[in-house]
Amino acid sequence: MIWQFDLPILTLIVICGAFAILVKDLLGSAIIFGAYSFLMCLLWTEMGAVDVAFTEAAVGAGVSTVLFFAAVHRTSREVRSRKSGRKLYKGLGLLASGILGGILFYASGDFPGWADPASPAATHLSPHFITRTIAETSVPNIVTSVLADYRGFDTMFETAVVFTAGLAVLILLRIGGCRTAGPVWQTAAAIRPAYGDSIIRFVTRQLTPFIQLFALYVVAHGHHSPGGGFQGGVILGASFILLAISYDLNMAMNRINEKAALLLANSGLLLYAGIGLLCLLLGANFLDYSILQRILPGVDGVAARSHAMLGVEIGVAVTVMAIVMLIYNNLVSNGTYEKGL
Amino acid sequence: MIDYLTMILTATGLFFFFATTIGLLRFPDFYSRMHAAGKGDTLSSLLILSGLALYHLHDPSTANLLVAVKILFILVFIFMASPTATHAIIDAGYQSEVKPWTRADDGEEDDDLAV
Amino acid sequence: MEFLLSKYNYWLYTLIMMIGLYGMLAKNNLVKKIISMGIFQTGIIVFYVSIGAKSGGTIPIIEHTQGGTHGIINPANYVNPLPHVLMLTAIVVSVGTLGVALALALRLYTEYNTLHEDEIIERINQGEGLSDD
Amino acid sequence: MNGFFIGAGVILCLLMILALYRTVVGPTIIDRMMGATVIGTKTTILLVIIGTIYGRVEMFVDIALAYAMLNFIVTIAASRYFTHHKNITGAGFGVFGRVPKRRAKR
Repeated sequence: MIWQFDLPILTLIVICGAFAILVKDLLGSAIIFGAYSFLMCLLWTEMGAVDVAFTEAAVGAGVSTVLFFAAVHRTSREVRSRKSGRKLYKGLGLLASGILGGILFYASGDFPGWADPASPAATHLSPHFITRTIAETSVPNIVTSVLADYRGFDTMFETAVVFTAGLAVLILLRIGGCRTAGPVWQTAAAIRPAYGDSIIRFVTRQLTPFIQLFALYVVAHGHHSPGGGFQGGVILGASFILLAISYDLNMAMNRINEKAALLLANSGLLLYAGIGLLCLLLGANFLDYSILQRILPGVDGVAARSHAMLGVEIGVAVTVMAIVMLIYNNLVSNGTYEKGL
Repeated sequence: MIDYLTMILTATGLFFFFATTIGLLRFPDFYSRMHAAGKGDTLSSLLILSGLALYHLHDPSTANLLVAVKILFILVFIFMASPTATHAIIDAGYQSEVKPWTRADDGEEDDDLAV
Repeated sequence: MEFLLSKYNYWLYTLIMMIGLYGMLAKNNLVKKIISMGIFQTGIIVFYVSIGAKSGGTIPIIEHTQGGTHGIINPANYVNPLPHVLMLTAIVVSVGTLGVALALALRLYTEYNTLHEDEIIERINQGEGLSDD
Repeated sequence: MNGFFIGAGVILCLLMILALYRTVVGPTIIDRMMGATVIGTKTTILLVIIGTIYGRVEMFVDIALAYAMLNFIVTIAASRYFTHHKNITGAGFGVFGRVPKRRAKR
């Protein structure tokens, strides 16, 4: 960690957080929240948490902000305060956050000093992973090896949670959607038919292949540098979102439509679980990759773990990409897939 | 030698960042503010990133060369993306039918940015 | 002074969490509440990540140079990777929860034509919306 | 040389505080967007500088590149919003959403 950067960035973050709540305009709120995520990513990089920072850069700063824009596009920007009981809610909020803050301020006296190398968290379990990762899995990035191998079971259900979230969005907006009933959300005149900005289209067209190539690199190179399935998947999804934004929704939906996206989401999760089941079939525990040396030619147990991790990361990437696209497409069109942002 | 070159490039870039920020704070309407932000940002990013790329050519090994090339990728990306983003924002303002600021707006009527 | 320097960051994280909790409880607008939830979430995440920080430690990727790959690895040289893994998955789940939360808000907007909590409750009490779906 | 980079980084952080003023105060929503874009560019640079200070810049360049890409996507998305809705001042609701009157200078 670099202590010189710590205080200015934290101050910026607190200001951003406070104003994201105070500003009386949802779009402004979303933009300030995006800046908040940018700064958060910077803070984590400075603390040495590169993988977390990468994920935040992709998820928090990139996709979340676009999702907020999509939701605000379909609803309204206006923020009104309560008609009655305003003081009560404010008082209750202040009271609850004051109690939380008081307890945590009081407890912070017992926390280990910041960045203390002898703190309990740094002395018991983590040295095991730091020293054994290379010998056991031959993957230099400890975060990737813990994520995809030592805690592989957990990551599988993490992917399942993302998948479930995609399904929930689909059920809420598309299947149970109320395209016929309910008030009209927007007058048709407010939407311009086609927005032909050739500069943005041209640049997007030139840049999209490189963004996708970079995403594939992030997925494949996650063993040796920050990155991996989640980050690469989100960037891949974001590249399709970019297409959908700069052209229209149909452009992206023609590339990967709803059926294909759902198939991809399923197959990614199945690839992950399938690698685990393969280990089970070969006679080892679920997701115990080293047994895969029997079917991978010319590979010993250590390298088999490394290769299996790559397969798992690809599964994660495919699922995350499809789900991010599905969520965006449904939010921006309110489940109709007719017009995008 | 390369160290000094890096220092000069970075310092110039920081100066332009400073100028960008001053422009962002002081200019009267958002067209001129975006003018400062778009141009200054791109230029100072180019300067600082090329300085850093040079710094990594310090001892030219393959790994360092790769790092310098990757930094150049960022540079090229910013060089393409930043003007496009500037154009998009300005276009958004233009489509929202915001009138540009003129000297007359600074008089007693002071209704610049009136939509 | 020593105490202040080693603890100030915890206080700032607590401040972030307090901002988030206040927003979740006191704000009227649903999207504002979702943003507050994100702020609360990142407050907790940054607390966890800061537990993993080590002064004098580098990023948790084993270096190829200095014989790191085959030589003896000193754990004190690397930042604690375990909080990073936990929080990485938390961030990824957060995009899922964000999507579902926004979809719910959108659905409520379609039903009641407002994003504000008190108006939605008012309209539910009047018996509007969600009639025959 | 590390001292120089740390100094440059701290200066960038301070400049970010100034740009944050434009982001939180406005007056129009496009000013906020502009401030966020400027903060994003500065952050990209700062990531590379932090990598240089850590001495392992090859790990940080990927993050900076991804960052630049997503910053671009967010900016395009926000600007596309206005081609549909056309209301950059937020129609005068709220304390921080209104257009302030400018004082006469001369």
